[in-house]
Amino acid sequence: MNAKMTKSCLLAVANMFEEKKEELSSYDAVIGDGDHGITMARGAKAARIKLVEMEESTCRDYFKTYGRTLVSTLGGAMGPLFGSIFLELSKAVKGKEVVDAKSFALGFENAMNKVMELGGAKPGDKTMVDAMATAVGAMNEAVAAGDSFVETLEKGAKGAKEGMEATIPMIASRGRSRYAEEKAIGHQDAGATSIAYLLETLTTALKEEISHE
Amino acid sequence: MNAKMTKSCLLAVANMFEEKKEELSSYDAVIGDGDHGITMARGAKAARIKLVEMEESTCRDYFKTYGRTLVSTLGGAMGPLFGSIFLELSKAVKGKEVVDAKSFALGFENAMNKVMELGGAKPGDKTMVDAMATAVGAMNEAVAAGDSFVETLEKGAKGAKEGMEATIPMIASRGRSRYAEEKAIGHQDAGATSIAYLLETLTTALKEEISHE
Amino acid sequence: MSKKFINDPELIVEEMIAGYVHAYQDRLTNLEGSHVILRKDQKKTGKVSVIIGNGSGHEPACIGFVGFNMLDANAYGGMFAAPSPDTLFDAIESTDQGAGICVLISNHAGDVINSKMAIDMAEDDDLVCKSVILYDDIASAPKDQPEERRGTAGTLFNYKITGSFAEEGHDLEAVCKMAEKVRDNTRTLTVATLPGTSPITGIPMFEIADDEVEIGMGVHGEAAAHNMKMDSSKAIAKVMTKKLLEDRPFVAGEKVAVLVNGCGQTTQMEMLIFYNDVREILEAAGIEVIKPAIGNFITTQEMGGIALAFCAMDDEMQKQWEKPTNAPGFAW
Amino acid sequence: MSKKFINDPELIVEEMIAGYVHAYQDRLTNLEGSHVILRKDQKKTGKVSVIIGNGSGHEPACIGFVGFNMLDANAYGGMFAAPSPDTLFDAIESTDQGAGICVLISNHAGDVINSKMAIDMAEDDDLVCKSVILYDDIASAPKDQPEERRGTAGTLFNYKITGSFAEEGHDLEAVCKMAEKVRDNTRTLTVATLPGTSPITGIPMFEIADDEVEIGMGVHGEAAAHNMKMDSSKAIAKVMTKKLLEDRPFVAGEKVAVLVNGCGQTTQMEMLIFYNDVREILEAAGIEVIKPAIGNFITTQEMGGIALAFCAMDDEMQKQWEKPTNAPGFAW
Ligand SMILES: Nc1ncnc2c1ncn2[C@@H]1O[C@H](COP(=O)(O)OP(=O)(O)O)[C@@H](O)[C@H]1O
Ligand SMILES: Nc1ncnc2c1ncn2[C@@H]1O[C@H](COP(=O)(O)OP(=O)(O)O)[C@@H](O)[C@H]1O
Ligand SMILES: [Mg+2]
Ligand SMILES: [Mg+2]
Ligand SMILES: [Mg+2]
Ligand SMILES: [Mg+2]
Repeated sequence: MNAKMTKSCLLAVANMFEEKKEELSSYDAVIGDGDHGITMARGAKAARIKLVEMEESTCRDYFKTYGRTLVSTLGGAMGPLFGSIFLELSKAVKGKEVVDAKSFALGFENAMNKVMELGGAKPGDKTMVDAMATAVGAMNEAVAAGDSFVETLEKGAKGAKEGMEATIPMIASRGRSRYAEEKAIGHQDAGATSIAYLLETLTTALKEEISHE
Repeated sequence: MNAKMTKSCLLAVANMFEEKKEELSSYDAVIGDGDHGITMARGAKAARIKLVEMEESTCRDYFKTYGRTLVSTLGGAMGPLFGSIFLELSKAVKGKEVVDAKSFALGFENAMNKVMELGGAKPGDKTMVDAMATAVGAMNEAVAAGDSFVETLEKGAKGAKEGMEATIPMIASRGRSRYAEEKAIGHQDAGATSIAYLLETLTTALKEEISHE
Repeated sequence: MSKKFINDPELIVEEMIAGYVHAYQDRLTNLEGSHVILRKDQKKTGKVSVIIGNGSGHEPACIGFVGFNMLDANAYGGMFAAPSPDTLFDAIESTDQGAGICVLISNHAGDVINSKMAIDMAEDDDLVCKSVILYDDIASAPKDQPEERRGTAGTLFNYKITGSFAEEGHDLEAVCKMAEKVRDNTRTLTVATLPGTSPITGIPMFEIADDEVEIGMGVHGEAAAHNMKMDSSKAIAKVMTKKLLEDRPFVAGEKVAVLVNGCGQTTQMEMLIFYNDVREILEAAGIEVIKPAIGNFITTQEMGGIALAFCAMDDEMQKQWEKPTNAPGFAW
Repeated sequence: MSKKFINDPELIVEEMIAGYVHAYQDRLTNLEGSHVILRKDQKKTGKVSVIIGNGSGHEPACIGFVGFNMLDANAYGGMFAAPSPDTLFDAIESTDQGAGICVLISNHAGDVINSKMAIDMAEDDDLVCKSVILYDDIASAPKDQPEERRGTAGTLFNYKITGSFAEEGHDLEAVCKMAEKVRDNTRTLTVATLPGTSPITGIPMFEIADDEVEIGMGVHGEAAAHNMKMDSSKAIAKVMTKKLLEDRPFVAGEKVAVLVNGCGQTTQMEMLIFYNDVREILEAAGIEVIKPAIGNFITTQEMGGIALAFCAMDDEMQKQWEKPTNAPGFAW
């Protein structure tokens, strides 16, 4: 994935979050405060504007711009947590012309660790970390097996989706939904859903880009 | 109506207002603040307790006790306005052993004037004054025709009912319902209803008392 | 079932006052055996006292307005019912400091009638009383019949300014003149979005369509004569401000204090946005917008809505308006 | 359709702040180009500054707590979202008076994470910062995991006491110690009766049965784990007071200040009745009930309910608690 493709894929991500505004909020409504989709859409809009304004640049700078914009315009927990994903991906592709499976998988794993460090959540706490953990596992396997970037992303997306579904029966230990205790059981975590959609969108957008080459 | 009967009739009035609590409030709800029945019931309860506690006394003192209790425990507009009815009746029977048609009709007319003076309403303003005015007219006619006290009361009650019904199509110019302007049309005035019930109850209670003699 | 934090509906006022007097025991007390909130710092040195009676259910009004630089006493009645003549008499008598008593009366039938009776009683006891009837609500009667207008949230200007002015030691006539001046320069209009619930009946105090607001609502939930569709803060501010400006009228070059009074459940957030819209309109009209009051001061239980009031001030009024007070419902 | 007095949902915070800064221009200002409310009377003479960041939507909290004897600055975020690290950094930098900055953090993931990042930035710029994480809500974690408990209405004790204490000129370490002491002696529990409406989505923030209340509700309408049937004020006061007394525990002979914090639409009338019920229980338990705070201080839009907080105080804390302040949301 070269710089141009990175920018396109990130724009696809931004568009997706703007579209999924209501759906993502609805997951947050039952056990959180119902604003997750709004938050993600607001961040996506700000990032999209920044990306569109940018001169031609590097993969690293595109990721960094998305991440920085989330941190500074979103606030809340999502600003730093979701922002960190893009900032860590940015670090992992420092000095690289293209993003490959290995650097992406590494960046995403670092992102997961950063999110865990900042937010204090671990897998099983019914947060976005659950979807990240299963995605990281799947992508690391794919990299070890020598899969292509697209294949790796695809497996990552599938892994994320499994992690997301695994949050349904959980009681939350982090995030606002933890106060719902038993009431949280049966509901899918909003942040984990966003991770699944992020990887799914990156996959389809990248396939699209490749088909256009 | 001797002193004993006066006390019994006033207790009947108090019981009636305690029973009609919801109904009278409902008339006030549409165009006023919905508390008329509660107010009347609260006053009636306080007056009932005072009456029951009283030593054997005069007609004048029974009326006076009911009136004073309304003024001092009710407050609001109803305390002085409804209280004045009983206070004026009390004045009109000063020094009398029994209440007769003439003194009652005179006391009630004075009461109407007092209510108009204190509250500033005149007939046609969609208030209790409308029911009082038609009752006064009917009772004065009865007295002029030499009717008995029961007959006079009965005609007064009928007159009050007509005055009450006449408030339905009116726009209010006094009381809280005047702010409703056109919206008040079609609704019966709460205070006028209380006047009609007051005279009706006095009539039936007095008939009852007489039949027990 | 109403979800209010109450015990027995018949004991609401009594228990509320018990809590209030305990909470502010450093400055306030309840007159033994009566229904009157009094200041503890009353000087008894020839100061005119300024008092008012009002029905309960509008808290912090008016128990909350008793304090230094504000009222000397509040005679409180039952829920939404003016206090009885006896209670008002107690307030008059207990605050007498030898210089007379200015009785402010918010124009509602019950308040007027009971106050009249109380003042008769007081004069009979050689107490020197003067009453000033307060009216400010432009929705309740045309402008050529001001005495037919009711007293609503704009009376707050009077409690503060007249109260602070009396604190300076002016005589009864001057204090009453000030009250009249404040009244004559004040105009109020109320918009309601949602009804409050009567704590006695447990039911909403009026009905209102989902997409409408009532313009001209009274402080007891009295139905308003006019509805409009719910609109943006700016649009509502425009409609209300126009009506208020035209009524007195308020004109360019004047100094005007704005009151944005929440009726109960309207948030500070909304009041601040609404205030911002109003002051932009006033500034555009060349009016100098001085220190405002923004908050839930005179409420109708948890009614949704805003009472917007303007008071045009000269330097003397502004000085009194801006003075600090320790009245619990208006400390600033 | 939500009936809030707003214009564009995206401009709520901006317009609210414009109104706020205009209304209190005699004492407050907004830091140019940032999202920080500042005092105009800042002394720049070696006073430790005390600041906090918080999401908007809880007004008067926390913009309302900036003032003499209270906070030096409030960094405000979007609706219910903690401010970004940049904003918090601006608040730290702009209030630096050479004696260090005490950053109070109400324990919520967003607040903690963004504050951490801001403090990193500040330290990088050689600003001397110390943070104190505030937690008081006993519903959110067991008592042996206090750092897992969230910061709710009881943090108000900290803003006032630590703010007043810093005003006296103590050093950063002493100020932070005071903040920890207040925190460790504070406990809060919230009961909700009705949801507030999100001004962004226009829909109620949670659901609740007609005859139930939620015990343990969060300040953003986070679902509570336990319901109980709606009951009398006395019965609810009993349940809540018992849980709070047992948690710390608070015992006979201690001096305790009570906070009855309305969540938005609960009336003063109810808060006063509820306060009266609570203080009777405390007095019966041999606790000395000192000056309380009763009002809508930290709200969740127009949510119905009460956050009840206790803070056990020694003489020093009580002295600071009772001092006057001109912070618009807490003047007393
Ligand atoms: N401490 C945390 N660590 C990791 N993820 C978290 C944490 N707190 C919240 N989340 C995630 O954030 C999601 C909610 O995001 P959002 O609604 O945007 O933020 P907020 O909770 O501030 O309203 C949750 O579904 C969860 O996945
Ligand atoms: N100024 C007045 N003069 C005569 N009657 C009045 C006046 N104001 C109100 N009323 C009567 O009082 C009734 C309402 O009584 P109530 O509901 O008990 O008092 P409130 O209006 O104080 O709530 C009205 O229906 C009307 O008949
Ligand atoms: Mg959320
Ligand atoms: Mg009524
Ligand atoms: Mg009434
Ligand atoms: Mg949120």
